[in-house]
Amino acid sequence: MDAIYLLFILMLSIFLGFEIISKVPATLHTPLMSGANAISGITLVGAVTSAGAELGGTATFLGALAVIFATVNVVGGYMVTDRMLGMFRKKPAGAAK
Amino acid sequence: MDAIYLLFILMLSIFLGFEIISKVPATLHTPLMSGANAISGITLVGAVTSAGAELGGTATFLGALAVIFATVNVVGGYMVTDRMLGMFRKKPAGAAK
Amino acid sequence: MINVVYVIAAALFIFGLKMLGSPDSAKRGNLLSSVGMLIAVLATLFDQQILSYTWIVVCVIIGSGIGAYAARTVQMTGMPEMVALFNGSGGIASLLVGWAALYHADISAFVAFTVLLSIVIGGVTFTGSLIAWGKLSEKMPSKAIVFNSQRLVNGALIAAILILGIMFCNNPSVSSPVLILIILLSLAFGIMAVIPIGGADMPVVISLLNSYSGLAACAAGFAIDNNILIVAGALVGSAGIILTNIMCKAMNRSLGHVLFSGFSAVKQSTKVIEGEVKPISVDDAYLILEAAGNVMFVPGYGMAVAQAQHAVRELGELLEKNGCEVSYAIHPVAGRMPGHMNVLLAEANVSYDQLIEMDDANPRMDMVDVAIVIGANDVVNPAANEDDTSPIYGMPVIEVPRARTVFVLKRSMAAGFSGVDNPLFFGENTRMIFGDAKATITGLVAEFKG
Amino acid sequence: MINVVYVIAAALFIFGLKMLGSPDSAKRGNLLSSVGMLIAVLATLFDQQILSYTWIVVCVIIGSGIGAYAARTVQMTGMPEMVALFNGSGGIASLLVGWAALYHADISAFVAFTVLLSIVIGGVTFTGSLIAWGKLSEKMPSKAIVFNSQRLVNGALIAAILILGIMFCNNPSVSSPVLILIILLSLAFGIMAVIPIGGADMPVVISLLNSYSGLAACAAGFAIDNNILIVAGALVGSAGIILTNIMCKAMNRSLGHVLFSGFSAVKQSTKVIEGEVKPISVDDAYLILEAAGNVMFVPGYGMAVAQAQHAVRELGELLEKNGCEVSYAIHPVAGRMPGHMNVLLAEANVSYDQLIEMDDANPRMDMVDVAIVIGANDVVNPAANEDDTSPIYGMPVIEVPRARTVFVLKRSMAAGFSGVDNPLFFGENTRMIFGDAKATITGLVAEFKG
Amino acid sequence: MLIGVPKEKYAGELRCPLIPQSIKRMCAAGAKVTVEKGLGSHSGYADAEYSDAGATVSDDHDAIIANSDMLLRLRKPELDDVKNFKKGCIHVSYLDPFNERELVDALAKQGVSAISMEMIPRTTRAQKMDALSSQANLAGYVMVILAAHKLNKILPMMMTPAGTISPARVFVIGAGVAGLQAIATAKRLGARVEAFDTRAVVAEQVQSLGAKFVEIDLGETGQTKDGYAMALTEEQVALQKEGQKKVIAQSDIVITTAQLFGRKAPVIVTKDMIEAMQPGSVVVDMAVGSGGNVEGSKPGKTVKVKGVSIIGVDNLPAEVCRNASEMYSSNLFNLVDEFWDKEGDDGFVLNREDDIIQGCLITHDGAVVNEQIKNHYENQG
Amino acid sequence: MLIGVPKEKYAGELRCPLIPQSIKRMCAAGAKVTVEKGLGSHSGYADAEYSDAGATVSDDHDAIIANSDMLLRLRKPELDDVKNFKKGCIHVSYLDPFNERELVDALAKQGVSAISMEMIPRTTRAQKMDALSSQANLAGYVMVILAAHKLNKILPMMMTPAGTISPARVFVIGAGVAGLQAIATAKRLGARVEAFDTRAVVAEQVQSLGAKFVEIDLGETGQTKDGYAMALTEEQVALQKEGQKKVIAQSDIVITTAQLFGRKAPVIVTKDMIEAMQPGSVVVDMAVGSGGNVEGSKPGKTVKVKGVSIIGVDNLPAEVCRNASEMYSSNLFNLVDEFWDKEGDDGFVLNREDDIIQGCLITHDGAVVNEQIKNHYENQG
Ligand SMILES: NC(=O)c1ccc[n+]([C@@H]2O[C@H](COP(=O)([O-])OP(=O)(O)OC[C@H]3O[C@@H](n4cnc5c(N)ncnc54)[C@H](OP(=O)(O)O)[C@@H]3O)[C@@H](O)[C@H]2O)c1
Ligand SMILES: NC(=O)c1ccc[n+]([C@@H]2O[C@H](COP(=O)([O-])OP(=O)(O)OC[C@H]3O[C@@H](n4cnc5c(N)ncnc54)[C@H](OP(=O)(O)O)[C@@H]3O)[C@@H](O)[C@H]2O)c1
Ligand SMILES: NC(=O)c1ccc[n+]([C@@H]2O[C@H](COP(=O)([O-])OP(=O)(O)OC[C@H]3O[C@@H](n4cnc5c(N)ncnc54)[C@H](O)[C@@H]3O)[C@@H](O)[C@H]2O)c1
Ligand SMILES: NC(=O)c1ccc[n+]([C@@H]2O[C@H](COP(=O)([O-])OP(=O)(O)OC[C@H]3O[C@@H](n4cnc5c(N)ncnc54)[C@H](O)[C@@H]3O)[C@@H](O)[C@H]2O)c1
Repeated sequence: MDAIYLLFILMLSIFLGFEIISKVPATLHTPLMSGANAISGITLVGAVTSAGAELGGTATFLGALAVIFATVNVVGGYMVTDRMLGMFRKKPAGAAK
Repeated sequence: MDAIYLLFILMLSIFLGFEIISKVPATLHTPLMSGANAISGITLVGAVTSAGAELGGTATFLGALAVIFATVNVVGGYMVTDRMLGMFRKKPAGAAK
Repeated sequence: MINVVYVIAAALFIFGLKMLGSPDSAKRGNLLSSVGMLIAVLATLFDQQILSYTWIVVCVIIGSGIGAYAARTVQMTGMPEMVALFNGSGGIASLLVGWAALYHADISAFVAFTVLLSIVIGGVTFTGSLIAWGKLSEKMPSKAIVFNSQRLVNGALIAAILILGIMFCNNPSVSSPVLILIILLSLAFGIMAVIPIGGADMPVVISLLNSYSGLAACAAGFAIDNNILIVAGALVGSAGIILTNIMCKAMNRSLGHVLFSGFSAVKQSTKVIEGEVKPISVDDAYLILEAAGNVMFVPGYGMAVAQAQHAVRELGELLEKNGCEVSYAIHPVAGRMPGHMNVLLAEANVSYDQLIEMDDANPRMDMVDVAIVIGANDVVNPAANEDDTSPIYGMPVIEVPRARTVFVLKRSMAAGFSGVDNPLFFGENTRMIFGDAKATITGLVAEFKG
Repeated sequence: MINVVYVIAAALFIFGLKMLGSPDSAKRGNLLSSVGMLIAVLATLFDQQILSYTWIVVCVIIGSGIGAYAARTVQMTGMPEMVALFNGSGGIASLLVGWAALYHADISAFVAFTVLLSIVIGGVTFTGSLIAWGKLSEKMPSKAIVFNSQRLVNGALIAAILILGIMFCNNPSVSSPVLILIILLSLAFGIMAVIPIGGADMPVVISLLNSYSGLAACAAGFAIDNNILIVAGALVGSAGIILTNIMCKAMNRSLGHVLFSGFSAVKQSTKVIEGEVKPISVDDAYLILEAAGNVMFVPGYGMAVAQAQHAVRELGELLEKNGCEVSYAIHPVAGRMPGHMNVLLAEANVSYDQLIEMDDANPRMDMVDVAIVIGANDVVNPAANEDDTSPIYGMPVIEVPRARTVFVLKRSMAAGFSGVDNPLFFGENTRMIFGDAKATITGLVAEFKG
Repeated sequence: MLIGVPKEKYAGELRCPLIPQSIKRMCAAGAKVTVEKGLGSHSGYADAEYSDAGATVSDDHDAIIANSDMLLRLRKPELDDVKNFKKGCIHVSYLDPFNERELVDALAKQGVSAISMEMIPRTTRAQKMDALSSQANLAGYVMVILAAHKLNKILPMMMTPAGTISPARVFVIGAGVAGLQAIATAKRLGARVEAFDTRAVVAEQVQSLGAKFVEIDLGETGQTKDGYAMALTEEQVALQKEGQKKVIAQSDIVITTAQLFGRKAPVIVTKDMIEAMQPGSVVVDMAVGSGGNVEGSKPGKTVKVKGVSIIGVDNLPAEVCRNASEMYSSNLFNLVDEFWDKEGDDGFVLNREDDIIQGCLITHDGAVVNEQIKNHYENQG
Repeated sequence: MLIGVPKEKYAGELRCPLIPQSIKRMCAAGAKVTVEKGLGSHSGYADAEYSDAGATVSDDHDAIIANSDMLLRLRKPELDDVKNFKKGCIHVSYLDPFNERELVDALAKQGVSAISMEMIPRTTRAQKMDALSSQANLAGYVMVILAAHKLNKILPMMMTPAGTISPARVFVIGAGVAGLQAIATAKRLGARVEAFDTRAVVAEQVQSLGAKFVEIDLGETGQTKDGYAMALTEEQVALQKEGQKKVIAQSDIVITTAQLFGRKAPVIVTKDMIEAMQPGSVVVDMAVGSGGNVEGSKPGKTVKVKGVSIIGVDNLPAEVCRNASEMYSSNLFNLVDEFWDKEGDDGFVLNREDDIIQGCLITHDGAVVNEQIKNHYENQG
């Protein structure tokens, strides 16, 4: 039964994903990509769970590794995106002249 | 736990609902409305379940009634929409001149 | 298994709705969603532990019969009220489903709550739709029915429903009279909510109720935890709201006003005081133009200043493509030199045949849906006819106020060349679109193309 | 409780992504989604039955440290490769999570399957991203690395992964060597998939891998059934695909080509045969123009026939607003009478300063990103320079082929006045936009405004 | 009410005050109209058309002016006709009252109610009777055509196989009604147009026609309530000359429309400026009639200075007499119609309260009644 | 190589064959250029400019024609100059070879290689030397200006306080280079423009300028490979007349540009059509030089028929001599430059293979070499 709910959620999320990204100005391609990438770092949550749930050495170790990588992705991703957008801020002013 | 899944589903569906309807030409307002209305006839499924699941006279009776009304909504809704769109078919040709 | 079918059905509904939104895919969209419905229902019939088919089959047949007959026989003009009826039956259905759900063995407070939701919303939708139908089909006076204690009554109704609702949730039971009371109250509320709305607004109301019935279905879904009901219901619910909003704008009313008309109606009916400026956004203006069948441009000096002539011509062409009649009414003194408008419009390739002189324009005015005043002021100033103290009194002007809607494109409330204030800006059917005329028109063009 | 937080987080992600799509809301969007992430993580930390914090905290700190440092220090030019790296770490994380999930007590075939998915996709993403990073940062030759047996190897890899996968699902166990094998193979495949793609395409590849990593997370979500992972993963996955598609078009490459470059690369590298006409849709053309910094219009008789001058001027203005440099190159014999183009462009109010003669246009050509040939033919016919048998040989022409991309707007492949065929239409960097020039331009204008 | 329309005697006046269409409408309103033979011949209106329209065509000039209760015409009456006017008759025409004191006094003496078309106030309401505007407008168009015809270049830009012809430069000084129309016409022909006017408000109007307004800071300048320009101070004139010299030097066509109603037109383009222009260039002086904006311009002549032609046509609207007559005619008709007694049959009623009449009525009951004019005469002493 | 440029003697010819800029470029290419005194005076080019450009200015006409290896000029040489030409010299100018047999024979006899500018082929490549086009183009513009100047109406539409002036109607017959430019110019001025041409292909070109093409079905009509029109059959001419009569009657301006290269121009607008027009209307006949498209048109004159003016200026480009000279000059330069020996210093090389030379070279080595012309003469017998 759970699987079904998950399926529903999956289906709806995919549709949403398609719907929300429509026309994106070229200047935003990279930031958007990296922003999305940061979100995909959500595995962090999974990692934390596995790392936390004492399943014996290896598992915990794997989880711990996962946590590191995931965090890099999340933190790095958001910060880099922010920087990009920050510098992009000024540009339109220049562009619009 | 179920409730949570349902909540997710609800949230996503609402978002989707908002996303998919954007700009609609005036000529389509009524058809779209009635098309959506037909979909809302989905209660039919619910009605069938209640009517089917022998919960004793009243319940079944209520269910049965529900089935009738819901079917009216569904069948009528879809057919009327189709008719509207049918006649609308020609119009643009005329309009476009 | 069945749930997989539901997932598919849901997907079909989503596609269906999306396609319904654009002319060339609409028909297919409707088909698609109907297929979704079909498989969903069939799956339910076969899979669920249905014990007695007989009833269901009979009911389905009856229902289909009625629905089909109604859909067939209604003539085009009657469609909207027909939709209202269908919508109503949807609402009552949800109400009944919710009610029936109570007969299940165990009822948590949560379930009870959702049941109540489906009952209340369903009930409101039902009676509301009936009234709407009545008004549209002139079975009852289509004008807004208003009485003073209205807001009181409505307030009371809501309060009562809330209190009873809480009571019920605390000890939910099928037999409790509270339930019956709630049902009756919601039905009553449905009536009260719609009667104060004028027939003109009915389409909006129906669309809104339609969105309600979606929510009702959604609530019912929670009650009998059935996810297809939730998905489909929620979809219709939210999509309905958006659609309602769009429709409101196309008829330029505010959604809020329609939503709470029941309460504000009395106030509203007297709200139309002279001297109130009504600005409007480009998007909203688009929705009105999109629905217009006859548009008259009235250019003035402002069009020249904004150098908007090219954009104007383009908007004109788009309107014509949209099946709308377009003309340009030129006032002899528009601009700052004789023939000022001619120079500009000729440069923009507006064909001479579309230009009409003031004397021909005024008689046509009553057929005009939207008169777009582009940076003109003195030449459309009603004071010239009405107020004999005005320095321009006696100058014939283009009588735009007689058009159904008037858009005035200018940057501020400033006066024109002659420095005379212009009552037109405060007119009942006048909408101001502030900002540079070219920017505004280009915006509208974009809306039409995008 | 925690799940409610997840719901909220999901909502935040959705808003975040949507806002990231438009310049003025992007920064807030990014913030929003980061907040979503934060609360999601915190909730997990506190709510889940976490037994040992120590590790986690340490790891989080390390990770944040690295991430923050990298993000800070990288200079603007290095951003894309940095994103590639982050993306890679995301991928490997999913792989590990999936792997770890196997240590749970019971593993159904379904779970095993989802675990595999997360491992394979995660692995591919990881190595793929590394290669991409290598190519972008010139740590390795950025040109496409191609060898003949490539398609074979790739085929083999996929087959192997499939077979092993099935084997594993039948009796899933942490210890089985099959697992290790699969992991290695996926990593290998990641490499194979990316090396044959040239550095120019890397941004697209990264965006694609990014969408993969989303799917990996989604799969992992199924593995440890955690719905926030599923929602977020699926969102990123689908959004990523769309974005990739958009980017492809902006660089006018086909997504299919990038997706399967691994297989078709060899063929592709020799595919650039002369004599192939490449039509392109208006939407795609828009994406290219939108990214262009210097556009040159080359009008001809066709613009006159289509009466497209007004639309052209408007497109020009929009491009300039978009921060792009716009010029109009006028060939002396363009049109059917001397000064034909001048008459039209003057009428459309194109300022004289933007008009440049052929002799000034040609030297600039190398700086031009897109040359838009509007219904011109003879005057841009390279044959006039190259082929001395051509009747127009010796006539100086506007050398559009030297622009980065050339759009040719005409209705057919028909020849121009002089009846000479035009090799330009088959040029490597030429894209034909068939149809009436006015319609096409108006379409582009719409894209820019809508 | 008897309306008489004598033929214009003035040499080279091709316009006619009334065209058949207007006469038809007047007759419909109940007027009896007599027109002099050959009234519209120059503008292509045959006597037959007039009689068809309901007018009596007579060749007896004296009878017409002697018997009519109202005389409608274009140019000012001949002085020796005045004594034959019927006492108390209403006479509508250009009068140039500021400079024609003798004539005005005669009219007053004769007890004629003389309305001067120049004096119609420049209010929005009165525009339909404003002959100055309607004629100035046509003059604006004509000036450009004359210049284009005279110039040994073409106006538009052309990129041709035989090289590129750059657009001609046109500089319009004074952007009133005529100036604006000149700008518009030159723009239409594809010239690069620049313009200048002492009234800063006009800058926007110039740009609204797609032309460039030459910014010359003259400090404080003003305009009268009727939109007329005020005279400039010494140093302002100097400043303006300085600022314009450069522009004029590089212009192929210079058009001046700077008039100061009732007063002598200011000299704006001086000899040295003209000599700085390319040989073959053209200057058109609209104000040539009232003294001229251009040094050395001669009414009715085209003089050449160092290869530059200075066109001084003093009756520009007559160049397009057909339309000019139409315009003036409907100005007249609108005036008559505005004050025509619609109910009763008193015909044209001189409503002394009305601000239009107050503005344009010069003499009445044997006296000069117009304030402006009276002051002007008194100042002359 | 010695290039000589004698002054144009023809009365009323204001254009000059070469302007200083072109001469400068020729000299740069290594040519020695001698120009006759006062060459460009009419178009505003002083002798000084020529000498600055590198030319020797001489007032000895005979010396120039006697010594130059190449003579560049506008109009055909005077017959009695020919005998003084240096043997084997190259002479470039208009020649009108179809009608100037005597002159051509003389040139041949003298052993001159005569190039006729009219005979430059109408190929895309040759357009930069195509003087017919470059001059016809200007003529098209001039015709409209002349007409607008003559007309007693304005061209554009104007909705004014004094009523609406409807746009003038312009009908252009013959939409070649000149016709199209005329259409464009009239459109610019805001007129309602209609056009007709026997070559159906032109319809699209007319519409491409926003004008209306009058459909008259003449059945089969053709055009030569160079884009010239073929002569019409009797009944075709009749059909056309019929079809045009209506349009002409309601037009304010009629412009005819129908020439048939080398042959007498067809009479298209007949007396009866003109009489059907409104008095005051204007007809411009571009073909007046080669017989005239309009019945009763006279070269260099403006005749009035029933109030309709028929303008017959036979040298239209000269009206804008400045630009006309520029255009013709660069046509000449492009011709010379195309065949100039860039490597060695043989100067202008007569490449008999080249299709352009083949088209425009009339006489060479003492004989008439041009096929078309030869055939023409033989047919004359
Ligand atoms: N036709 C003639 O020969 C002539 C000659 C002289 C005077 N006049 C007088 O001029 C007047 C003509 O009437 P009209 O209605 O054409 O002009 P108007 O009464 O002067 O009104 C023009 C309006 O355009 C608006 N505007 C200016 N720039 C704009 C821009 N960029 N975008 C949008 N709106 C803009 C202004 O309002 P905002 O400032 O709020 O934007 C102004 O209220 C009459 O009074 C007439 O008597 C006519
Ligand atoms: N300038 C002059 O004085 C003059 C005079 C006479 C001849 N010519 C000759 O004309 C030629 C001018 O060259 P050009 O490049 O300007 O024109 P061109 O070579 O004739 O090419 C025009 C092109 O425009 C396309 N077209 C036509 N209508 C269109 C529409 N509605 N929308 C989009 N495309 C359309 C046509 O292709 P499709 O049919 O496929 O759409 C055609 O290939 C030269 O050969 C020149 O020698 C010039
Ligand atoms: N209210 C109305 O409806 C109405 C009607 C007609 C005219 N007007 C306005 O009246 C104004 C004057 O009209 P007009 O054309 O009869 O004016 P005008 O003929 O008296 O003068 C022509 C122009 O020359 C300018 N000028 C004067 N001295 C100058 C100098 N030294 N240098 C440069 N320019 C100089 C004036 O400012 C004016 O713009 C116009 O702006 C017109 O818009 C208003
Ligand atoms: N290939 C090139 O680059 C090039 C260069 C110059 C001109 N051309 C073409 O050559 C063609 C002729 O040019 P032109 O202006 O020298 O032609 P032209 O001067 O010989 O004739 C002018 C026009 O009159 C038309 N005409 C002839 N008899 C007519 C009649 N009885 N009724 C109505 N119209 C009649 C002709 O069709 C032609 O269009 C043009 O179409 C032009 O486009 C081509």
